[in-house]
Amino acid sequence: MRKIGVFVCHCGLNIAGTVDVKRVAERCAEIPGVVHSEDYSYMCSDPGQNLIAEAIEEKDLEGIVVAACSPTMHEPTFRAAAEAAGLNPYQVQMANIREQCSWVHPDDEEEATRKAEGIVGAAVEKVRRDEPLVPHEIPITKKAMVVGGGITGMQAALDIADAGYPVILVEREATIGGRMAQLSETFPTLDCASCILTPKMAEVGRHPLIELMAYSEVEEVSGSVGNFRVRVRQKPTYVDWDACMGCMQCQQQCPSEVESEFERGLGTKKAIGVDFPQAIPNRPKIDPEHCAHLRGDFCWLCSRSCPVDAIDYEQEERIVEEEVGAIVLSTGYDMLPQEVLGEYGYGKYPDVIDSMAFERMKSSSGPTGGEIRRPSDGEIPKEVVFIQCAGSRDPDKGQSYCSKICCMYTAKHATLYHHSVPDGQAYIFYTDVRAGGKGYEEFVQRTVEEDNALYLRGRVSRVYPEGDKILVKGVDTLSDENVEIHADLVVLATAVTPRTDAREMARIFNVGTDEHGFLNEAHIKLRPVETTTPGVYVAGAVRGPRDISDAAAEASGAASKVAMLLSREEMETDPLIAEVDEGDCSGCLWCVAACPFDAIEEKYLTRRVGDREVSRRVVEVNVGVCQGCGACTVACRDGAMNLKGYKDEQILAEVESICLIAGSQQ
Amino acid sequence: MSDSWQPTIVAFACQWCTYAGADLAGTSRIPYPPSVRVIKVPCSARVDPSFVIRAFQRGADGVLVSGCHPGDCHYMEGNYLTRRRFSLAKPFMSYLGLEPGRVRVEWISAAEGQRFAEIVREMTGDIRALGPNRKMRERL
Amino acid sequence: MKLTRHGLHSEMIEKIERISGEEISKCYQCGKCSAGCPVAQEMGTLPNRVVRHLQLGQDERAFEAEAVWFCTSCHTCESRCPKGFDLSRVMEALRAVLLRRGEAPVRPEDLPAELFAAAPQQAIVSCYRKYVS
Amino acid sequence: MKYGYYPGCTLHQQAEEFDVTTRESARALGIELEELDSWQCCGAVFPLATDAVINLAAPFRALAAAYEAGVELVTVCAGCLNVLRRTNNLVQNDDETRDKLVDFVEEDYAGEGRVHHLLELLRDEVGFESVSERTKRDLNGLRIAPYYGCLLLRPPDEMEFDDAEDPQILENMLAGIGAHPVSYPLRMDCCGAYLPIGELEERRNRAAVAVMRSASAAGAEAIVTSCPLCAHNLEQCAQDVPGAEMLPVLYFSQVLAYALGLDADSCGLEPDGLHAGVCEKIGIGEVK
Repeated sequence: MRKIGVFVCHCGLNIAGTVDVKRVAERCAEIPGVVHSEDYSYMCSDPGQNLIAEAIEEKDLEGIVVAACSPTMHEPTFRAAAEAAGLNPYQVQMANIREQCSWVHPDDEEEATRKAEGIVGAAVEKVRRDEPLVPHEIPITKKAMVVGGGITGMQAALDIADAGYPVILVEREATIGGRMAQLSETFPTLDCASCILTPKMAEVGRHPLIELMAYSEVEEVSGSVGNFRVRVRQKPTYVDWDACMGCMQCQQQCPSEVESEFERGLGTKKAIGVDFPQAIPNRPKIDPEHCAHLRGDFCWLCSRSCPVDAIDYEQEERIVEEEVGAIVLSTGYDMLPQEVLGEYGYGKYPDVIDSMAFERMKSSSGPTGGEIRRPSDGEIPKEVVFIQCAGSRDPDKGQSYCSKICCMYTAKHATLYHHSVPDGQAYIFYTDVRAGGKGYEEFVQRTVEEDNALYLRGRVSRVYPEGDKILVKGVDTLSDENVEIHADLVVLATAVTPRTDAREMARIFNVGTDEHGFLNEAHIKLRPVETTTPGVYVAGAVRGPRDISDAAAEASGAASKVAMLLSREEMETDPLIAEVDEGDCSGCLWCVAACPFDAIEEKYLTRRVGDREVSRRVVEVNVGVCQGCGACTVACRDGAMNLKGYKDEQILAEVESICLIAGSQQ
Repeated sequence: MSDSWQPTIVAFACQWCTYAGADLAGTSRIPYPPSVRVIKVPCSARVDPSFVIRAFQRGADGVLVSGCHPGDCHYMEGNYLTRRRFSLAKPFMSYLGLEPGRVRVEWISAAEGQRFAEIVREMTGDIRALGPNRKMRERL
Repeated sequence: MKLTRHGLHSEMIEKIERISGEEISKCYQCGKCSAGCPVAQEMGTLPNRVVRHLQLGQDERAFEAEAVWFCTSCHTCESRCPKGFDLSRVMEALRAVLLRRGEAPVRPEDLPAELFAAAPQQAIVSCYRKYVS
Repeated sequence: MKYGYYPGCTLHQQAEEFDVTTRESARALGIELEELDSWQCCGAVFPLATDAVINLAAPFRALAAAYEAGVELVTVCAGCLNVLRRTNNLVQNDDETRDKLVDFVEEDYAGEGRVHHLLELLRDEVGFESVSERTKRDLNGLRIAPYYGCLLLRPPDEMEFDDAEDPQILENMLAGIGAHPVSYPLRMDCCGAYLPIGELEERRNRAAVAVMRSASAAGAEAIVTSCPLCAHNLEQCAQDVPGAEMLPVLYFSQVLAYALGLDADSCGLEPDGLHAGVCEKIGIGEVK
């Protein structure tokens, strides 16, 4: 029988004020196998820890119980003390007689003491069955993958690469840059977005440690922290990018002009080419839906115009497998289709546009060359109405949350409008102005005081054309007046939404989402860029609406987590994970179905019986992936699966001990 | 049965939510009857219904199985497994003759110290009314 | 205006919530109801302000509002409300309480007979329902 | 297919032409409408107070009777449709209210039945193309402003009649019978409902006047509606408010029945009176 030591803490009067700690220590000494039992005023203090260390060394203890506070408080302390004294740290159990005993039964010393005896007794039975455990060491692939090449992904990739680790940056579109590439100026400084973005894009493009996989999407991920295997699908661009020089002759020659999603419907693009001139990689792709050749027409204009013969109408998609140690997800956001708010007539009335269209209009490389003009007739609008919360804070038809960035970008739009059209008037319908950020409130104040925007506290109920104007019917709840404005242009501050395929991505990377589809972090406050899947990190608007500053900060946060992980040669994993006894396993795979982490895989054992090879199916636990929840252990019909530290026999021994002691106390 | 009789309730508590909730009841000094003995498990999905039966065999008067709220599981979907397992196991136990009030499956978050205390209070009251468990009890 | 916790959660406010089936606190006063109300110009007190009175426990101010009787139950407010708050039901609850107290602004029997002669039956029944039931 | 027809009070009294043209249109399109036995008034407004269960008894009774007779209900009055459909939803979804109604009316009914508007049958069962093929007269592109008002459309999640912010059902029907539907912004706005019946005369008609002006400004020659109350208010407002543009107001079924071949008189069209302009445009009497 293993030699067990019991150490009962007084915690000053926190425990000893209610529980008769001496009696608990005495009773425990009577339990078979307990060779040492004592009490002390503060076990967690240095003298207390020394008592434990001395007892371990003197009496060759093979397991100890510290009856004190909650394990969340001092389990690491006592494990470390035990380890220093030569005992395996996993042969330490805490008996929680403070939070779950003395503090909740202050008025009944007898009952509290009985309960404490029961709690300590159960811990003795558990620790008696604890095996010495050693954390697993697994090697790490010193390479990261960043998924999503907007400002967040670029920042993360650059930070990781600057730390000295190779990065693969996967981008769904043909160019990196993301949403920020669509923006005109940025709040609160009115920096031109391109001016701060394009140098970063170029830096990503030429960084020796960043491998850019544009026009690619992740299909499947397997493996675990330190060693992920990722299947990436490279979509056909119909252009040999290695041969292409980026001269864009093809784009000039292409006869097919189609509406550009990048320009938010305000401009057109060619069926071959780049979305915007500063694209990285600066390589064109063919849009097969609109390419005359690929639709079967007689057209070779791009191919003929190409000086290096890079057009390849036959190109097919390629699947590439990559191995990486860590993954950052930074796939950003989508915008609420404004058609859901039928009362605003978006999509029906050309002069009702959304905020991203306004950005494009104001962008000097945009469809109007930076001038604000009505889409219907190209006139310069003199009365512009901005409607905030268009689908935000609207659980009925839009999103229940505040989209966070609209207050600021609307103030920016009004300011930019005033700079462009000094004799024009901007009206802003708002619900609450949320300008919590460095320099943000001051920016809003300037929009009002210097740029003459009129803020109207209320919402708009309906928008419809009247003559060549758009009648906006709103309210100003501060004056209790209904408001009608005959506007030239209406701009809807569109709600930020998760990517439409965010849930599918969450499934691929095995991370959770909130009720909207934004990816969940491991802890919203204290582990904001980690996820519940070790080695997978999140940053930026993939977590929820945020502005560029927040996104960049999170990108650097995620990058530093990745660098921390990759800086180690090997990593330790928690040994409290599932373990299978292959001899007992019948290969039914029920555990595989129960595992939330796909940590169990089937495998075949072969052996020779006479001159035949007999093969038998069993399962194997992937130690890097298993999180130790124990669902498989319950599912196992053969009793072949066990969770280390929480084995069936340990939990049953606790149950029996509790019942036995309670029975003897009746 | 006198009011002074203290039933024995074995509580299986997941370490992320309910165990932390029970700790919170302690740090908030919310008193509840000393009837309950908590066994920490990583996840409520670690609780084999056979553990519950063993508890009754050894003389427990009630069993509480508790984890995170559905949707909040640290292991993504462990508590859904618990919910499924016990939606089958509970009728089975009452088929065996155990009164339904003796087995409860509850979702208690790390923030719900008050709720943990209330559930223990409720269960203790209910079980006092039922009296000691005599079904399946082995005299050791 | 003096505010107290008793005033904010008075029995009358609870009663209005009960009859309407709507939680007054659900409204965050964006004003979209008032912006789109087809009879807002007649109302004196804008619909969102009626709800605000109730949120402040000032039920008498809500009862006094002409808006209560001008509301046509057209549901434009509810169909566009970001919270799906059914203001028509709150107005109906206010009318119900007033009628049950015997405080109708109009007695249908006092209306000129020629009005009824010309009006469709649907309007006559609606009118009785609004001012009597 | 046979349907239980629920005309409602107004169609039996004030709006006879609505009733006649509804029946004739249905007949011409092969929809069999059989008037429900001993129906009562639906109560005209759906009760919004949660404790006003008694006001649900009449519509509940009509719904239960139709279900027992094995027919689905058809109505054209927007008020009746609103009350019947919402009562049916409530009976389906609110067990407590249903139990009270079952006890009170002594009919066992749980919302199994359905309530249709004739226009929905034309759209979903007959098809507007098929309606178009059966027209016998041309409306000569008469510019008609379809007026929806409130009761057909709202609350949208309960009525599920059409897109509440951009309905098309009347437009499509009108286009199908050779009229020219005119788009105007106030086609879903409230006409003022029963406000005009109350006091405060000087303020009471403004909602209806706004609708009338909106339709008129869009170049309409007539308004069609499916609600007798809307029709009354729109007609009345022009008389009461000096300077308001007056357009003739018709029920949708009047123009439909006329296009399907019913004579002008039976359709309630008055070539010498209110509808002179309309009749002139569509050329009363000619059948193709």
